[in-house]
Formats: sequence, structure tokens, C-alpha cells
Amino acid sequence: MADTELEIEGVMKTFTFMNRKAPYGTIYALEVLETVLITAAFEQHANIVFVDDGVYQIKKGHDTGAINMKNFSPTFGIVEMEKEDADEDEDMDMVWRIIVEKESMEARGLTKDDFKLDVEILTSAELADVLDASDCIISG
Amino acid sequence: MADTELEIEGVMKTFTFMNRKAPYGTIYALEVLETVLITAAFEQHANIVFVDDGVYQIKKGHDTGAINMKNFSPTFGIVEMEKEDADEDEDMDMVWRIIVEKESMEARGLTKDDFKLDVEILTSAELADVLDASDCIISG
Amino acid sequence: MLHTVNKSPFDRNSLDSCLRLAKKGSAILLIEDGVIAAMSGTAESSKLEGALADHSVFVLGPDLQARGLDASKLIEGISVVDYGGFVDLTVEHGTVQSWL
Amino acid sequence: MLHTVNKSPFDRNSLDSCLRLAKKGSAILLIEDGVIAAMSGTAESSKLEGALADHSVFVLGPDLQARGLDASKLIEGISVVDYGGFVDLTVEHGTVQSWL
Amino acid sequence: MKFGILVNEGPFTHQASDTAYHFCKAAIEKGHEVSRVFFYFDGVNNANKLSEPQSDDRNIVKLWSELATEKGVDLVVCVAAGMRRGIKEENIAEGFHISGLGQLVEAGMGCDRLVMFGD
Amino acid sequence: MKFGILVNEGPFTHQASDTAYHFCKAAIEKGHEVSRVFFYFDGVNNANKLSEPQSDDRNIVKLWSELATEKGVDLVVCVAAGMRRGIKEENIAEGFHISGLGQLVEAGMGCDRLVMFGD
Repeated sequence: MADTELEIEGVMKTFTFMNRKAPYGTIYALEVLETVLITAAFEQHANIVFVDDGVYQIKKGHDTGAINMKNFSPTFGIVEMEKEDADEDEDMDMVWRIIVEKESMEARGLTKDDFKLDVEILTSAELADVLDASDCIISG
Repeated sequence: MADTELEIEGVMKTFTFMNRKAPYGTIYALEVLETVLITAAFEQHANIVFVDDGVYQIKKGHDTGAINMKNFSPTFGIVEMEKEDADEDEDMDMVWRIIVEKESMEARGLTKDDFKLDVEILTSAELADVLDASDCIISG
Repeated sequence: MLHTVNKSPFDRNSLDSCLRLAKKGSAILLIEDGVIAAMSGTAESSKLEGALADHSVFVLGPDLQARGLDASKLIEGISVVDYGGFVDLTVEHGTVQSWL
Repeated sequence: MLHTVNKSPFDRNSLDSCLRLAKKGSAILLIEDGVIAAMSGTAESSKLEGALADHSVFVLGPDLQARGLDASKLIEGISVVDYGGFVDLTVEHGTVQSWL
Repeated sequence: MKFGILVNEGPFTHQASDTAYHFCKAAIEKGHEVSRVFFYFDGVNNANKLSEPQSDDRNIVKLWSELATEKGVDLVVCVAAGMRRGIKEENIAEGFHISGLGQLVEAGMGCDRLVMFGD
Repeated sequence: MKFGILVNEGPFTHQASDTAYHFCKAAIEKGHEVSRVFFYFDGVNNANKLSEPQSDDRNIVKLWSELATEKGVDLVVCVAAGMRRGIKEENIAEGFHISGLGQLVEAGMGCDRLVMFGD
């Protein structure tokens, strides 16, 4: 069967990716990350949000050698590059934000320095506004 | 490949089935129940335990018509029959217990009358002894 | 905005996270094992009782019935909907966030 | 008896249930996302700190490393084991209960 | 209104797939359009044509297939998630087709609502 | 010592199958016997021979198959759980075989330890 055609010409929406789960115990972090990268190809706005145990997804120092699973941590480098492209290219309307919820970070005794990405730290109330202004929310 | 033969002649062990999950949201309750029934065929001791949201598995009044899922609730009747057989047959050594943890029941505002099975209500401390005396613990 | 919660508050943190991050005025729909949160008289009831001031809260009837949960014991102020009502809520409230 | 817990205490109730139902003297091994419970300085640390009086507590090193969790920040008294150590614990402690 | 649906879990183990199906049916009955159902993560297992549940239980794979053949709903299985889990052209049920993750983003862009069902 | 292993979740989505595999390998290296690995619930999906993960990731189905062919470990897929989910003779990987739930009870009876891995 051929793909159904949806009208997407000129559409610009805000996608929010809610990462709430710890890495490696489940695959959600990895497969959401693959969706984030595809979204860049469509030049949509994106909020990549880390809440609850999702904050461990961007913790520095992942070493999956002994569990013999793919370490997806380096792929966040591509996310950062996409964000930089979006920030710098004046012809591109796309806005990308990488956000950590302050309450989730602090409950786990973590600080901004623990993360391998440069992130915005937002309070729950600030993050609630970001979620509320999203068109599509994809949780993993 | 043929089944590997394990030595089970004359073996009598205590199997404990830990049901901790709500019914229907996941299949665990149903598939654990299938295991319980098979255990009867091997005439092993069994503790069928309901803890945490698992207590909702034996709540009266399940009606799955509108979600179009199989209502496994009537199958507990077979479990009760197996238990009665075990209790009454003097040639059978097998002991079956159907147990609800008091703390889990009370936290959910339930009483013994809410259950469709005649259950033993044990405190956490009493249940801990039952678990400790088990040979095989199967959780769902 | 509409938030859906499909896990029991006894088992997971998803209702907590939803209540922390849902804006005042947004709606919350409890589905699947999430319907357990709608019952009064449990150790978790206070969470939604407190939330009713800021949110309209709905519960999926088919999931209540499946689990033998009595609609007469719902926390006061929570409304029951069916699958059609679920669809209507997504139409009325805009973006849907599933708290998976 | 050996209890294994594979979920984060922030996400699920399995560590709570384990601690409520594990007999004094039994061992607890944290694996997979359960290793998060072994870290000091978190909002959940007190659970295992309190349990150390009654239980020997172990954590699976490969799962700590995978998640970038620093073994120097473990709650004091928790020991790190590898998969071989996990096997040894099941041999030494008798019946295994997995808190799934 | 146009709906895009994302199904994250396989059939039977989690209720997600059932709820998604009932939602789609109700939406269509109300006159809405379900433009696409995208199966991602373990959701790809909903397309396994060998699934053969007990006769007294619902057949989820078949229900989805019928939604495609009778109502024309576009059922897309993610190629990468499917490869990983062994859901491929060889074993997908009638009415499903395999495509890229871009189809999920397009569903988000082209539909009025994107609704997710999962664990 | 004789070990019976119960795997409750499919490959990739949950770590359960990986941890179970590493446990089995470590047990064998220590001179123990893994008498049987029983795949139940979504665990039956570990036997899907069409699984083809990305080249930079582990191939869990293949790792299990090798444990059977190289170490002689008995890999049993539950027939009822497999039917429901579409894991049958047609698509099971080398080294796995399909049998009844009684094989799980026998593993509990005949082994010194039964160890479960799941969600």
C-alpha cells in the first residue's frame, strides 16, 4: 500500500519530546531520540524535555560496555548540532530548546554540570507553559 | 528439539505467585493465572498472593464488555476448586493458600467483602514469612 | 490542553508528574489502570481531590467497569465518559499529552 | 532469600513493596533502573539508608556504569557486584524474589 | 477533525493497543477522520500476522486490519522499530504497511490532534 | 547448581532479556548449569528469527540461539503465549523450541533456583 498523503506544505508546528524514563532499562530514550532527529529534517520547532528519571538520559559518563547495549549518548551531539544550526541560520525559522525540569534534577541530587548537553533549566511552572504551547507531545 | 528432561519425580515444592498489578491494564494477571492452574496438575504447594494493585484482580464485579477484553475473573472459580480439592483430599499432600496483604487492601479502601474469592488476610509481617518459606516465586 | 494518565497512582509516578506540570485550567482524563486514582476512600484519593480546584477531571467508564470499580464511589466532581466522550475531550481541549 | 529490584524508586512502587515484605536478614540486589535507588543525596536515598540496618544491599556495577552513576556516590554500606556476583548471591541466599 | 494516532506497545501485554483501537472507532463514528495510525516501539508487534489469540478473546491484529480495509485507515509500521523486533514485509498482516519515522512527524504536522497510547 | 530462568519481556524494549542473558552466561562460566530458559509473556518475542537490529547494536535473538547451540541451554517458548503474539514454529529462531507452560513448573521443581527477569 502506498503512503497516504497528508497536507504538510508550509506547516510549522511545535513538537515536544517528553523524556521521563531512565536510559537503558527501557528503549524509550533511544527510540524517542531517533524521532527527534527526524523532526529536524522537517524543520519543525522542537522542545526536547527531560523530566523525572529522564534526566539520567543526558548524564555524563554513560559506559554501556559491560551491559553490551548500544550507548546512544553520543547521538545527543547531533541534537546539539541541529539546535546550533537552528539558532544560527537566519533563513531558518525553526527553534529548538533542550530543557531540564529543575525539580526533577534537584530531587536526584544533580546539577547542570552533570549533563553532557548545555540545557535550559526550567521550573515546573515554566515548563508547564512550554507544554501548554506545544502542538504535538511525544512521550517515551 | 525435544524437551530436556529435568528430575522432578517426587519433588514437592512451594510456589508463590505474586500478583502486584491491576487487571486489564496489562496481561500479567491473566497469564500468571494460567501458570497457577498448571501448577495444580503437578500437585505442588501454592500460595496465590495479591499485593499492591494486584488486589483489584479479585475484586467483585469485573465487567469487560465495553473494553472488549476477556474477563478472566470467572477462572478464579477454578483456583478455588483446586484449593478445595487440596484441602479435602486426604491422599493429597498439596496445600494451597489464597492470600491478600492487609496493608494493600486497606490502602485501597477495600474489605474482605469486596473480593470474589474467600481469602486469608495477612499482615505484611505475616506475608513476609510466607514468602521466605517459598521455593519458587513467580511475579506478574 | 488534555492530559491522559493511564497508570495507577499506587504503582507509578505519572499522576504526580502530570499534576506538577499541568497548567491550571487544563483537563485530565484517567484511562486504563489510571482509573484507580478516581476512587474515593483510598490512600491516594487526596491527590485528585486537591486537583479538582484547578482542573476538570474525567474518568473512562469502560475501564472502571472492567475493574469492578463502583461509579458511586468516585471522588465527587469527577465525570465519567465513554470512548466517544474521550474523543470529544481531545476535540475540545487542543493538544493532548499522554503521561506515559 | 534474595530480592531483586529493577525499577527506579522515583518511578515505581517496587522498592517500597520489597522493603515492606522482605524479612530481616534477607539480601537486596538493585539491578537495571533499580540502581538509581543506591545513590546518596537524592530525594529517595533515605529508603535504602534506613534498610541497611536490616538487609545487606548490593548493586549491579554494569548497570551503574551504563547510566554514568558514580560508584563513589553510593550510599555507604552498599556493595557493588558484577553478573558473576549476582550469580553468587542467588547461590548463597536461597529463593530469589524478583520485584517485577 | 483529523486525528493522528501513535501506538507504542504491542498487543495483549498492555491495554494501549486496545484503547487506541476503541478511540479510533469512536472518532470515526463521530464523523472524524483518523488519518494515520503509526506503530512505533513495541507497537510494531500489532502487525504480526501470525498472532492467533484464544477463540474467546479479541483478535487485535485482525481488528486493526479491518479498520484499514473497511474504513481506509492508514496503518504504518515503523521500518527501523520493526526491523529490530522482526516485523517485516514477510510477516505483516493485511492493511498494514511499512514506512519511515517521517510518517509519524507528518502525522503530527498534518493532523489536528496527535494522540499517543502506550505503557 | 541448577538454574531455571524465566524471561517475561521481549528483546530491546526492556532490559530484562539482556540481564537474563548476562546472568546465564556468568552462571555457566562459574560452572553452574542453566537447565532451562523459559520465555513467557512478551518474552516469547525473544525467539522471533526475523529480528534484525542495527549493525552497531547487539543481536539478542542470536545471542540466545548461540547459548543453545554452543552451551546446550534448553530454550523453551510458551506455546499459548506464543500463539497469542504470533511466535510459532514458522518464525522461531534456531535453538528455541515451543512447549507448554508445564515446562516452567518443571523448571521450578527440578532446578535449585528459579530466577525471573521482567518489567
